[in-house]
Amino acid sequence: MNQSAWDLFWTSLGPIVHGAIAGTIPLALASFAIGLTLALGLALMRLSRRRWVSSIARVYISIVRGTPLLVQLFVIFYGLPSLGILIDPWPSAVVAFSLNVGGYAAEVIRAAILSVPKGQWEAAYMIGMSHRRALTRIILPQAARVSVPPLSNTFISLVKDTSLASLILVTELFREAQQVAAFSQEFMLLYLEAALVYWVICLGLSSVQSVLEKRLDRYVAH
Amino acid sequence: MNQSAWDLFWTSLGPIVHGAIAGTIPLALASFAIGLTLALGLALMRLSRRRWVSSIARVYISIVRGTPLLVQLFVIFYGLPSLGILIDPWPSAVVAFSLNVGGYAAEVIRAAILSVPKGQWEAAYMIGMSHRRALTRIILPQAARVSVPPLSNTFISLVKDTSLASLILVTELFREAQQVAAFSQEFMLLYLEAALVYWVICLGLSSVQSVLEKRLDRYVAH
Amino acid sequence: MSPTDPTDPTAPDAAAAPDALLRVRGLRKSFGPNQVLQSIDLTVGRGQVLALIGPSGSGKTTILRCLNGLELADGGTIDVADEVSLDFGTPPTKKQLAALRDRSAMVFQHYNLFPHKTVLENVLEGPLIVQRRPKAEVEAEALALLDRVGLSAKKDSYPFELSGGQQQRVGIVRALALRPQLLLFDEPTSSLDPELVGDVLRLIKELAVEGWSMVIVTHELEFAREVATEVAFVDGGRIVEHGDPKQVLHHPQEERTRQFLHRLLFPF
Amino acid sequence: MSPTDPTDPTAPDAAAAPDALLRVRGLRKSFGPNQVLQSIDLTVGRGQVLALIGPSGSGKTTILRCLNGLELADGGTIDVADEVSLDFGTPPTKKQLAALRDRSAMVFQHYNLFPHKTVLENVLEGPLIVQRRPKAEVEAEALALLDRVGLSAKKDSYPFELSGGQQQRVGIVRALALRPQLLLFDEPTSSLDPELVGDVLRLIKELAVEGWSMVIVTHELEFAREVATEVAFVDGGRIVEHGDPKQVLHHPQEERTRQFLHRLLFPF
Amino acid sequence: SAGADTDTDDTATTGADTSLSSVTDAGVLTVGTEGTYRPFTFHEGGSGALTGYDIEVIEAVAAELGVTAKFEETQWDGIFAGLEAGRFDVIANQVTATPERVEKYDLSSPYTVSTGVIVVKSDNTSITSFETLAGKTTAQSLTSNWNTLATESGANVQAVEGWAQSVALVEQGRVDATVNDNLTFLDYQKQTGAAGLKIAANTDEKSESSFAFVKGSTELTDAVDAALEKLAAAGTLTSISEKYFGSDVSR
Ligand SMILES: Nc1ncnc2c1ncn2[C@@H]1O[C@H](COP(=O)(O)OP(=O)(O)OP(=O)(O)O)[C@@H](O)[C@H]1O
Ligand SMILES: Nc1ncnc2c1ncn2[C@@H]1O[C@H](COP(=O)(O)OP(=O)(O)OP(=O)(O)O)[C@@H](O)[C@H]1O
Ligand SMILES: [Mg+2]
Ligand SMILES: [Mg+2]
Repeated sequence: MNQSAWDLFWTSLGPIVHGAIAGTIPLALASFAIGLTLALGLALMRLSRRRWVSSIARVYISIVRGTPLLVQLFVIFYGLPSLGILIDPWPSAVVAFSLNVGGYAAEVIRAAILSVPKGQWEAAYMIGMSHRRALTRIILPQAARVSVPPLSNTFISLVKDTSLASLILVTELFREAQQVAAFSQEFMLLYLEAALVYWVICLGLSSVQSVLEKRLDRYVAH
Repeated sequence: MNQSAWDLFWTSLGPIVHGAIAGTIPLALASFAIGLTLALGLALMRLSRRRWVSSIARVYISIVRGTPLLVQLFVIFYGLPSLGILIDPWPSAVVAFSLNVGGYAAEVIRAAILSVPKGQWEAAYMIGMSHRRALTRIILPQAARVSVPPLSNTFISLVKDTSLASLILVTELFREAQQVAAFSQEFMLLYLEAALVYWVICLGLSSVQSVLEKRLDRYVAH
Repeated sequence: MSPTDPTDPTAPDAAAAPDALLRVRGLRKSFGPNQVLQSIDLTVGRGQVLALIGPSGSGKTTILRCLNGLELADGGTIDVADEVSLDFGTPPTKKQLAALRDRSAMVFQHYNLFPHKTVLENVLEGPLIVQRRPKAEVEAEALALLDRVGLSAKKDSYPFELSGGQQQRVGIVRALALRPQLLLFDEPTSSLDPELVGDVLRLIKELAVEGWSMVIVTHELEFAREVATEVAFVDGGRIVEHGDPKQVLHHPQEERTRQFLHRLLFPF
Repeated sequence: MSPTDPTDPTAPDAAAAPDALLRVRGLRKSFGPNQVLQSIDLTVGRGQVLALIGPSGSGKTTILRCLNGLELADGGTIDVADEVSLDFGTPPTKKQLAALRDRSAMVFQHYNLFPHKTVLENVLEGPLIVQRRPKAEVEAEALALLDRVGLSAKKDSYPFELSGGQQQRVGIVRALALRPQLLLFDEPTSSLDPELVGDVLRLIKELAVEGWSMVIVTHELEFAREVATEVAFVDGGRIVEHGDPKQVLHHPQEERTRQFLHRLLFPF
Repeated sequence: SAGADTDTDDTATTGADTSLSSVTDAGVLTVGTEGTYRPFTFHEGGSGALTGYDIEVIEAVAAELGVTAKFEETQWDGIFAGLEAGRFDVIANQVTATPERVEKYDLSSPYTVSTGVIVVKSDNTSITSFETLAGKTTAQSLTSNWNTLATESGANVQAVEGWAQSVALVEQGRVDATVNDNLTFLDYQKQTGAAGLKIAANTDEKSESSFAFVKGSTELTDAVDAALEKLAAAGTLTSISEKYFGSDVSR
């Protein structure tokens, strides 16, 4: 890399990292938190014995997973105003990503709940617990451990997907890189730089994942 | 929807479906097939007792998963020529998507292999099998069953990701929709239409998945 | 005089009925087309121990699960003391099922301890969280029970740190801490290493001697003979034969009982 | 005269050595810091049946796994007939391990049948695919063996369609079809429902009577006494005591053996 | 950036300029274009043949050079990277000259000259000139120098993917305005009526678009310039322009 490329690299690192800290990361965190809550609800709906309840959840999940996130963003930001619903860029992005994460994470959580042995439900009922209490005190804590790896995959995907938020006027990591690229015409360099920052974020996430797994593993044989 | 929107919908369905059949689907299929082979190799490397072998695979997987696919495509198509490697659009796309799928599917396959009970390896060794033969005849067929759901998720993601191929001159479903949108200025309608076609493809995939699961389930209690 | 007639006063165990703790009549249960319990009648008096024996798939576990309200019977009645009286002819309410569950506590074949809770937390979960009894009282009681089964030193261990025998003893303590009127054991030792079986059987025997009322599904014939006050042989979803342990085990009246016992006693 | 001295001519089983099928001397194995096998000596003559008994974690399974080459011992020797002679002082080659594995076949506690293959395919996998023997011959043999254990009707079933006892019989047939010189059984009945134990024990007994050489890890003391030609009590990675089954089981010399047997025979 | 100081060797080891000969030898001029930027480069009817003002002009230029034009369609993100990677010989996509581009590429003489316009909602009275853009919000795609112009006027610029999104944002009242080529707006107006939108102001200076080549393609650039001059003289550019815009925007 020559001098001017290095200079560009260093001068653009500021805006890109700023985009990560002010855009990508808070967007991903907020959407993940909300999406996870939604996913839990959807997972429970999917597990419901009432057919129509589980069908609603299934159709929702199918649509979310079967259509491009780009379109989901567009519908919420550009499409809803025609129904009189006008949401600002940031809330739009959070809504869209949360709805999306909800669809993906629902299946993960559902599988995790199903992976807890039936005997755990029975023991919980046996000591007199209601369904809801058995779920929250006995089943979900155990499902949590199982779902950490797939959920952190979902989160890593989300981090990268947030780059689409630039389409609806949210400035984040990738948009900053694109802006510098459009100005300097150095697309390859800037994209690689953006990728590097994404990678660093993901490496950070992976170590959070390990810590979490270890914490949740404390009650499991090794 | 008014009449002209309907007309646009119907006239654009042809090109969009054509883009799916000539672009999206073959691209996804080819990349998935090659990526799966790569993933198997990577998964085995990850499971190797030799540290450096498993480290190489781990770093590869981390990079592939930690950086945006867009950048990966960009590097292969626009970056490699500066090293004297000039690959045509279609092969470039297949290479990029395969490398990407390889990284994602490797972890799925690795987890599936680890999920086969240790006793299966022992029984295979006991009857005199080599490691390789035990793997191919005993372990992988069982791992296959476990990995169908997560792999079909990978495939569904891939189908939607192929829309990025238009960046490197490959015409597919989404590109066709964008062309019509650019002409008609009706981007919302066209994007929804593209989403619909993606959804139909994904529904098709889901039913292939069920069939596959049922086939592989024939030797498992229900 | 079919045994499915719950009102038949000459039914074999009718004599025990008046002061019975548990009375089951005509209990039926199907899973889809598979009628697992044909018609089960049984009675357990206060302080008595009923041992259920029988081949695999005969319905023993299903009986216990119905008694504990884990499974909803399709028909028949269950009465516990004079407090709970359920007729499954009409589906019982949640409250009724909860009342039934309250009266009994179950010890599972695979222990089913909560792996994310310590031994003490496993024991406290029921009395403290569900029954909302005072913490100090409940904790003292739990510690005393753990001490009694020799596990007070393990109170802060997680289940995976215990041997199978220790886990099952915690399972029993968890059941006792619920202060049930009736203890249900489903093959409590059949997942245990043979040398660890003794610890658990000895504990159950002590409980029997202390006067706990119990229903025990077991394949330990020696144990049943010595500890049970009554043995019932279950086959094909019916109680084929029941009575005094020595009588049933040594001089079975029914051919099926005889065959089963023979298979168990002289396996080769 | 420590039992760890493999060259000691007065070692208890030295007499059996000359025409022995299997001779193990000073076998050691550690997992990390945990020395699981201290020094194992044992000998099995042709047509003889050695029963290994001992508490959980004493190393019984590890012994079998070393004999079958599933686990690499850290030291000691294993000789099978006059064909295979391994000294683990230096790590054996893959070929040597394969030769060792060829001489014996193992029956697992949890059957470990291949769930994606039918019963017949499970049996054929070894002789046909690995040993590459002629298909017609091998298939006829496999069918005959399945017939013998009463499972020829199940040849096209998948393992999940069989009861535990049936699965274990297939496991035994799979081992036999390998034409081993030595059969290794690791608690072959301890995962089985009690009524199904008999079928498997009877089959093993028949094989013993036919003159198969075997090592059986078991907790079925009755069975060991009747079928074994020798019983060895394993504890803490050593063979604490061994000899004639009646001698060891009824008049154990060592305190540890006595305690163990007492726990098993009088559990409560 | 201290570590990079050693890497200051001269990389200008460009050999002979083969830019023209390689095109004429192959008989093909490979053109990179978006294909989704109406009316400059787009597909007839949405899915028909590639067409548009830029397309027809470069085709005419190619014909002048005695070669055929072959089009490679990509997105703006990839278009300069593709040029640099040798994927195409020229970009025909309304490339406006910015100082960075002039430095990095060889640019032909301009073939489009147009003014920029501020497009606002019809009821907007607060924006009447580029001066009044200060502090207002505009939607711009990153691809053009309209972005720069809006920024320089003091507008708070929101980056979007293209004209359609810009217009949608203005129509929905999410931004105050968008600055773009008057040609783009006129085409949009012709097509959709652009009800509810109006032009608030025009730029004083003109904006010029050129074809872009990799640096060092002097011969090819000169040949294209010569061809453009010829086409202009022959009235070809004018007639292409008339076809798309009803007026001559080629000069
Ligand atoms: N939840 C269920 N759904 C369907 N069938 C069931 C269910 N639970 C039990 N069964 C069936 O009911 C029958 C009786 O089962 P149960 O577990 O009561 O037998 P058991 O006497 O306890 O046998 P074991 O000695 O093997 O524990 C079996 O055929 C079993 O397959
Ligand atoms: N792969 C392994 N890695 C680490 N430790 C092991 C491994 N296999 C066995 N061990 C340990 O070796 C010891 C002996 O185990 P082994 O399975 O041989 O005992 P066992 O006599 O067969 O017991 P059981 O009657 O419970 O089957 C145990 O402490 C066990 O934890
Ligand atoms: Mg049972
Ligand atoms: Mg063992």
